[in-house]
Amino acid sequence: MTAQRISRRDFLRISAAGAALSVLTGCQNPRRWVTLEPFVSPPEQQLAGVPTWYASTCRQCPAGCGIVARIMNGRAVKIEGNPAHPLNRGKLCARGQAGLQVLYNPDRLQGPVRQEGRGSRQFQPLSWDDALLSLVSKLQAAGDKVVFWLGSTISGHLYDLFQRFASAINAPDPLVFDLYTAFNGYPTLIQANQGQLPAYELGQADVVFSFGADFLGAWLSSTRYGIEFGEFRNQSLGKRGYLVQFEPRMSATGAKADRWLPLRPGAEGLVAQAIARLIADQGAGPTDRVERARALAADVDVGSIAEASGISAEELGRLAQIFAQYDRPLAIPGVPLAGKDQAAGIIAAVQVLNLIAGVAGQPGGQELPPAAPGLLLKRPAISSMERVRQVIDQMAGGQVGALVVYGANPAYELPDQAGFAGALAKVPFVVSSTPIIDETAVLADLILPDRTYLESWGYTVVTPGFGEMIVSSQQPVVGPVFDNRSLADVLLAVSREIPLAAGGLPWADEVAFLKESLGQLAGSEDPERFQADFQQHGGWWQKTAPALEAPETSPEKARPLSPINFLGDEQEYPYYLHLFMPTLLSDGRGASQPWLQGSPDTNTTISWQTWVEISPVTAKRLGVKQGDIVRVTSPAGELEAPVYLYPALRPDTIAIPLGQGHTDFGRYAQNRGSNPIHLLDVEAGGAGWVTPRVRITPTGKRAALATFENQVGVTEGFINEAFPGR
Amino acid sequence: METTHDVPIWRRPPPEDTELSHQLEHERRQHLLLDPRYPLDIDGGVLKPMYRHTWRFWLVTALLAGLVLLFGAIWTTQMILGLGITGLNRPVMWALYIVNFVYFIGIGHAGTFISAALRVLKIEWRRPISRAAETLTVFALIAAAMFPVVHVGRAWKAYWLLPIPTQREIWPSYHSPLIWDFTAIFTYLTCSILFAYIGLLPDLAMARDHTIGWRHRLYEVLALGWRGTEREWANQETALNVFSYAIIPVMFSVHTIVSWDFAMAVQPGWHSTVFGPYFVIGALFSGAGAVIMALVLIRKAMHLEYFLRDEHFDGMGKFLLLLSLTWAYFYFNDYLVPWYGQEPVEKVLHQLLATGSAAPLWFLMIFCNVVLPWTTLWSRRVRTSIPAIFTISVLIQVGMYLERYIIIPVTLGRNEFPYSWGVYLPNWPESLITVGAFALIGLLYVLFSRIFPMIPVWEVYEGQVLQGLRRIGRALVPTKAEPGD
Amino acid sequence: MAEVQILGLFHEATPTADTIGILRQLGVPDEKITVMSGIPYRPEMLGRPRPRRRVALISLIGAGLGLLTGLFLTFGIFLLYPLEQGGQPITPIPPTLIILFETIMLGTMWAAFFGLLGENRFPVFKSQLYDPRITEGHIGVLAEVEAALADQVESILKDNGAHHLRRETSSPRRTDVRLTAFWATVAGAVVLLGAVTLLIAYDVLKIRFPTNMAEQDSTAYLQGPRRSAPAEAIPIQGPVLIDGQPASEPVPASAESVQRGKELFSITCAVCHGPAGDGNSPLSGFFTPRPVDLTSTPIQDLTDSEIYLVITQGRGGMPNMAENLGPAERWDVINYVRTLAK
Amino acid sequence: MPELPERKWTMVVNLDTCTGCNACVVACHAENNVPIVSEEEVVRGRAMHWIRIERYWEGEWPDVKARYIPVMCQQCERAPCEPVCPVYATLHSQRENLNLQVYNRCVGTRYCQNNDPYKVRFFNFFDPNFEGLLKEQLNPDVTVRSAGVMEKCTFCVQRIRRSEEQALVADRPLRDGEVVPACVQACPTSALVFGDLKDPESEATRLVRGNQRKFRLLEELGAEPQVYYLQSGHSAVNE
Repeated sequence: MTAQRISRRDFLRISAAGAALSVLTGCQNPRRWVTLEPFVSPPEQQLAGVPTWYASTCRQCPAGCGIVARIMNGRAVKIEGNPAHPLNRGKLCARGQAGLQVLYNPDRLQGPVRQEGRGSRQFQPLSWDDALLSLVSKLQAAGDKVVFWLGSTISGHLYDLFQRFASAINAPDPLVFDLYTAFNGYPTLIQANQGQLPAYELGQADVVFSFGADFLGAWLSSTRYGIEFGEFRNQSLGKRGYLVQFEPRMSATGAKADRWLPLRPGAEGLVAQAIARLIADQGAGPTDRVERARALAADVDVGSIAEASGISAEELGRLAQIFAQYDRPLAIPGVPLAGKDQAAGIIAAVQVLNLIAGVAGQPGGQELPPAAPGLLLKRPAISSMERVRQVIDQMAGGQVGALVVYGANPAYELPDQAGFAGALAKVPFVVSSTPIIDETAVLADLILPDRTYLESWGYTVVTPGFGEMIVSSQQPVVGPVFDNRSLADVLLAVSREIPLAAGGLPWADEVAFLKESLGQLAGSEDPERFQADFQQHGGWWQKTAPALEAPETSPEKARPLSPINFLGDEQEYPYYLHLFMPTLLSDGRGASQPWLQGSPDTNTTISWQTWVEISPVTAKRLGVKQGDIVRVTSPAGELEAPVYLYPALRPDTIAIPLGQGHTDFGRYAQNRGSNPIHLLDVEAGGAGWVTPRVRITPTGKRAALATFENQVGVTEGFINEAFPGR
Repeated sequence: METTHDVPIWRRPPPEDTELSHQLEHERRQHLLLDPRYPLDIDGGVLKPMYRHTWRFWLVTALLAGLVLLFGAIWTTQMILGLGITGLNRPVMWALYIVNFVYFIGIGHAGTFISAALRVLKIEWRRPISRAAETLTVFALIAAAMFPVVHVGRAWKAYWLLPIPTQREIWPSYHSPLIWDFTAIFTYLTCSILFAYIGLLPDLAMARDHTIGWRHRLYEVLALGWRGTEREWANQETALNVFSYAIIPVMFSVHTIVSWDFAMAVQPGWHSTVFGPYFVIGALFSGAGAVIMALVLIRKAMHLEYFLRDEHFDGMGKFLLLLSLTWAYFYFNDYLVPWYGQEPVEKVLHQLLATGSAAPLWFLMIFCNVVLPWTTLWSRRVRTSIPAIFTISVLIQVGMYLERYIIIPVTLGRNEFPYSWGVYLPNWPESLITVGAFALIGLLYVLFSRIFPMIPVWEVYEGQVLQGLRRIGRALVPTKAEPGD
Repeated sequence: MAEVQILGLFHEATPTADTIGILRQLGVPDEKITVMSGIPYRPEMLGRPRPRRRVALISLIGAGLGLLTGLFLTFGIFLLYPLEQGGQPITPIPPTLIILFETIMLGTMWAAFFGLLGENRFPVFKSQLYDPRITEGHIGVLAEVEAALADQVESILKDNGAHHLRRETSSPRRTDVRLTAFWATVAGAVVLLGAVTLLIAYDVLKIRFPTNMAEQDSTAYLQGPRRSAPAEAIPIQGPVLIDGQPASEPVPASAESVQRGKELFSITCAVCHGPAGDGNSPLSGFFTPRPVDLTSTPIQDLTDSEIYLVITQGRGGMPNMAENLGPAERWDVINYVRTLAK
Repeated sequence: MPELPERKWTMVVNLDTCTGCNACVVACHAENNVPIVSEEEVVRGRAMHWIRIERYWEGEWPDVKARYIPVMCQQCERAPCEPVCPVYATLHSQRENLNLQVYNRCVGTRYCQNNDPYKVRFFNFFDPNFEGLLKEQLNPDVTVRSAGVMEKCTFCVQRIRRSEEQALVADRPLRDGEVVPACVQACPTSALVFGDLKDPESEATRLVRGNQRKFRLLEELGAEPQVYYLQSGHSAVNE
């Protein structure tokens, strides 16, 4: 046998094979592994090397789950939940796991680029030095008229830096707005809960009334709510929680509910008030609850609410009985409420139920997080829609000299009607820091691609922490894939050049700043040691006595809610529009990641597309079939998309998922589906979205729905079945 | 002085009984074996068309060769890009390629059956058609054997199914019906070729004796030095008998095993014990039709009207009718039992065929395979009308092809989980490959017919020597000498 | 004494039979007479003895050979690769029967064919006394007689209606060049086909396709550039060592550590350095230079840190094992290697 | 070398808590290098997901219910897909009681898919396309399957192997819960439980043993699938 050189790869293969063999049999001739391919046993039984794991924090949504990344040969090959992390306890949702495709997205920018002419998509690469020079000069020119538009998934230290920078140059506080938080109603929830996001601890609840909260979908912390739901169903001594879901379209949560009640859109608050009223009137449950109910329930007419909501009065009575009887009931206000024009009132109506039940502010009920530990640790403060309107108005009025966008994509996330694009044209200088060119970056002058979160430093103060104080650590799990600079370093470098800012941001680099910020958590511990442990284990947390302060209750009775205003005339626009955030793509930031694009939506099994959900009853009336392309028109805009017949949807409602319709954002997202956000209207000066009514017009065209489930039996005819799009 | 018995058959005078001469004429017109001619004329009648290369021949050859080349090109593309260029999808992993496989294997059954079974049963009219039938068998089997290779995902690795030593150090698994298939088809194909070749030897000698040039040299080699000695004839007869008796069970086994490819699966609509005989009969049915088509075509193209007469089409027509009846019997068996069982998926399948989207295919199949043969083939006029029998044979091919199509892709589209149902419609690559496979059989047939005698001359001679007319009462009756064995 | 072959052609069977009778009376033995015809006449028709028929017997032998082949293919493979499939027994009988049936039939028929060739001494390429008219329906009688009888035989044939007569003096046997060429061609083709099949089967002739999924994206990086670990980041396993520096916290050589080291050694190191660590492994012949003998004095004289560096960074032909052994595990291995000292 | 004990790896799927969140699906894609197919290919019925959540609608409006059933390879003890493979590409591992798929032996006859009542085998109609940097995410423990090869869920056999080797090195028995396939690892509601049925103390055994809610898919076919499902339970609430 001639001697030959064996490459490292061969070596690893042989040694892996050898290992497997010695484990399996111990008596195979390893010669075959040199000259032969391994055919006799599966290569999956031979492992190449041992992985290194790094703990960090997920940035795919604002929840702040702990992750561990599996690194082999310097490559991140898998993200899993950090088992030690108290928020997600080793679990991780689909979006979190797809973070690898943020890191290894083939469309990532490899360095800073300048765009000649906004919207031209002609990007000229330039050096970091040139880019920073240009940034400094433009920021100096803008003076204090700089607006920082940030996303909610920004690291605490970066938000801190932005805030310091803004205050140093006398610019307004950074704006934190993205669709994920806005659509999920964070501002309203925070407002209704003393400035904190509440945690609904279902894990020990007997009965949960969810008013449209798709907590198993993409609402707040879906991983944690998944864990909670698992506990809710498998409680000790064989107890199994009972879930009632009120929503016009069956979400994943609705599918898991024991009772799914398809009420009319906008009637959630009314139903909550009716239940409170019925507890008071029927005297169901313990006396203290009845007393509280009598004190708090609004004077509403249950009969008319039954009519308005589509839920019969008997049904409401039964529900009131159930809610009042059991030990630990819980009411959760959800997405569709938070965006409505009377969001605060509706959330208060739901909150009344928790007050009646006596679970508000209680562990195992609706819990508020303790205040963030320390002074320097920051959590991005979600801005209200009002603030967004103000900034857009300022931009349109030429009062903004420079706009820095980071972690948000307002050009995609705001309805056309909000006028963001028009206002942006009035801003002399726009910088985006997106790693992949998105809709906002296309309207920017300069793009300084940040490192992705798996290559960067940071921390997150997790709120709500579900009864624990958690600071989750973020560290690079791989070396930077491209020569991209971290935005914090860019900010520090820029501040050194701007006299006003230089004093406020004295740190040499991001890591130094981070260490200083975290230093106060160390307490008596050696700061270096603390820092190492913080990074190694994925953060710092401690069980605290939860904040027991119950939310304020108004002594006087809650006021009856007036009906929701819908945009559009009932005759002209006969259907309610129900937008929802799909579990995978969420607010559209998932669209650049093929794992999220290509995995089927659970209820429709559609991937890669936007679809319009129509009840089969309505479809029959309209004469449309599965796959027919319809035009959905609202007073604010219109879109065309294929129909999916969705049996669990009110006949008077049309449902459309968010997430697609990107004009940019990489090859996987681009020119795919439509963005239904443009059907909405932003209420001038108000708190949120105005929900429109829509009308449906068949276009006569058909499209092939990319369902994973087969569609035989839905379409008819042999050709149709084989080629649903023709 | 020559006695009557000394006169060669081709010079034997008509019976002196003039009153029966019209009867004699009639019988001669009817039966090839009663119509002896001068052997050189017969030899010439077989050999001459082989030289005839009209523009039509070249056109057909070029067209077929073009389609075969297209086959190759598409197959190459498919190997490079992947099977995704076809219309296959997840539940329907087997489709047109396997349909072709089953169909062509089926075609490959009739040749041997006619040749071997009719030989064993001593049915005399088979003599001139056996060669054309055997040839069809061989070429259909070659086309069929190709399809599993075209079908697999990594065709360049198809040799892994062979029991040969490779670097993988692992041999095929005989648990798999596909390996049974491979073994059976290998046996059937090689033995069919050998069977046809043994029967061809005397005719190759005949051709050797009547040709010059390259053909002569070719036949010289292929005839292996055949002189027609007693020993050669005796050994050939034994060998032919061994083959005839052995190849019939092999033939039955081949299509039974092909049916087991399906019946062994848990797929509803496939898991049936009647599939073996049902497939065998279906194979014979489509094969007999294909043989009729081949006979019509070579008769026309090569002017073999002397050899191929009404009696042959009449006989084949009766055979076809019999097979249609049997096929219907088995099909009914295969339909009734699941229908009675009301098993949910089977019910779905029946609904799909009877009233669903596959109904057009199903009713066309029933028409072609049952209604058409039953209403027409009882009539001798239809059976002996060349255009009529040809049309019926073509439609039976359509019907049997549809039957396989329904069994494979249509049935595969339904299973226990409606979530994973699916519908298959052929895409152009596999459709063209299918056309190419038909063209391949055609091309091989055309080329073969120009190189090898398509009529087994020695068998015809033998039949003419052994057959005669005997007067019984007032009629002349064909009789056959049955020398002791 | 030279023999003469005389061939006469007849039109019909009866005169042929008569002639053969006369020849027999003349003293020409049956085996010296050969009858050739375009169709199979029965021996009785021509008054000839029945020829010996052994083809059927040969077929039977073929059937036996087929049975043996079938048994090898089925039970042989089943027992060679006792891999379980679908809960079936390792040697399932019913599928075996199918294969046995086919191989028996295959053997029968192939043997019948080759029996036919052998019994007829086929192929024959040398010139034989023959007349092409035989395939036109004439019957040829070939008599092999001594030269003295030749004329007499010829006249008998003529008198009985033989219309064509040919006469040839038997020549001594010569080697038949064409026959040799034929068999050489056949053998060559078989050998070539077999060789090409085996060359492809053993991947000596590689078909350029993504053949075995061995060269592929998921492991290709093992040859590609090694990406650097993120600076200052700390893995869950604890802080890693900085390249080039000895470890600060070696694992003490406890019995547990040595035991762990032994296991790790057998998984990671023994492939090359041999189970005993003496550099003798089945693979060592593949390497230039051969893997070193870890029990030797020069190796055992190295300091722990030096060995640690070799494991971490590799040296010469040895790749770095940082991907295979964690920091603590390297110390376990070093502790084990120390126990190997002679 | 110590002999490894025989195992009976089992997945228990609690349908009561499966929320259809797709975390398992993406985890599986990441762990096993399962390619994502394009929209056109999805339309043509070639989507590839080793684990899928089948959603069945029940009832008519307004009493509609949706049921989620995660379906992955059921690792049958008498798998119908195995014996039909002519090249031993799919076979049974006696020791682990797994239905193995050896990709580099597969020639792509696709017979196993026909004979698979659960339709959980996926065929590579084209070569998988990991564009640009996406190649870096590939798990080196798992072969990337080329065009023409059948693939399916393996219960993450590479993770089983890794845990076994770790336990072997540490010279201790494998602990319950130490081996977790990627889907089980990810599942937020812990609807998926993985374990060894031969271990009487394992979580899986505890869930399966005597559980009135347990059932297996198409049990009547006799394939003895090794994935147990637990039906939805009922709350003690008076409706």
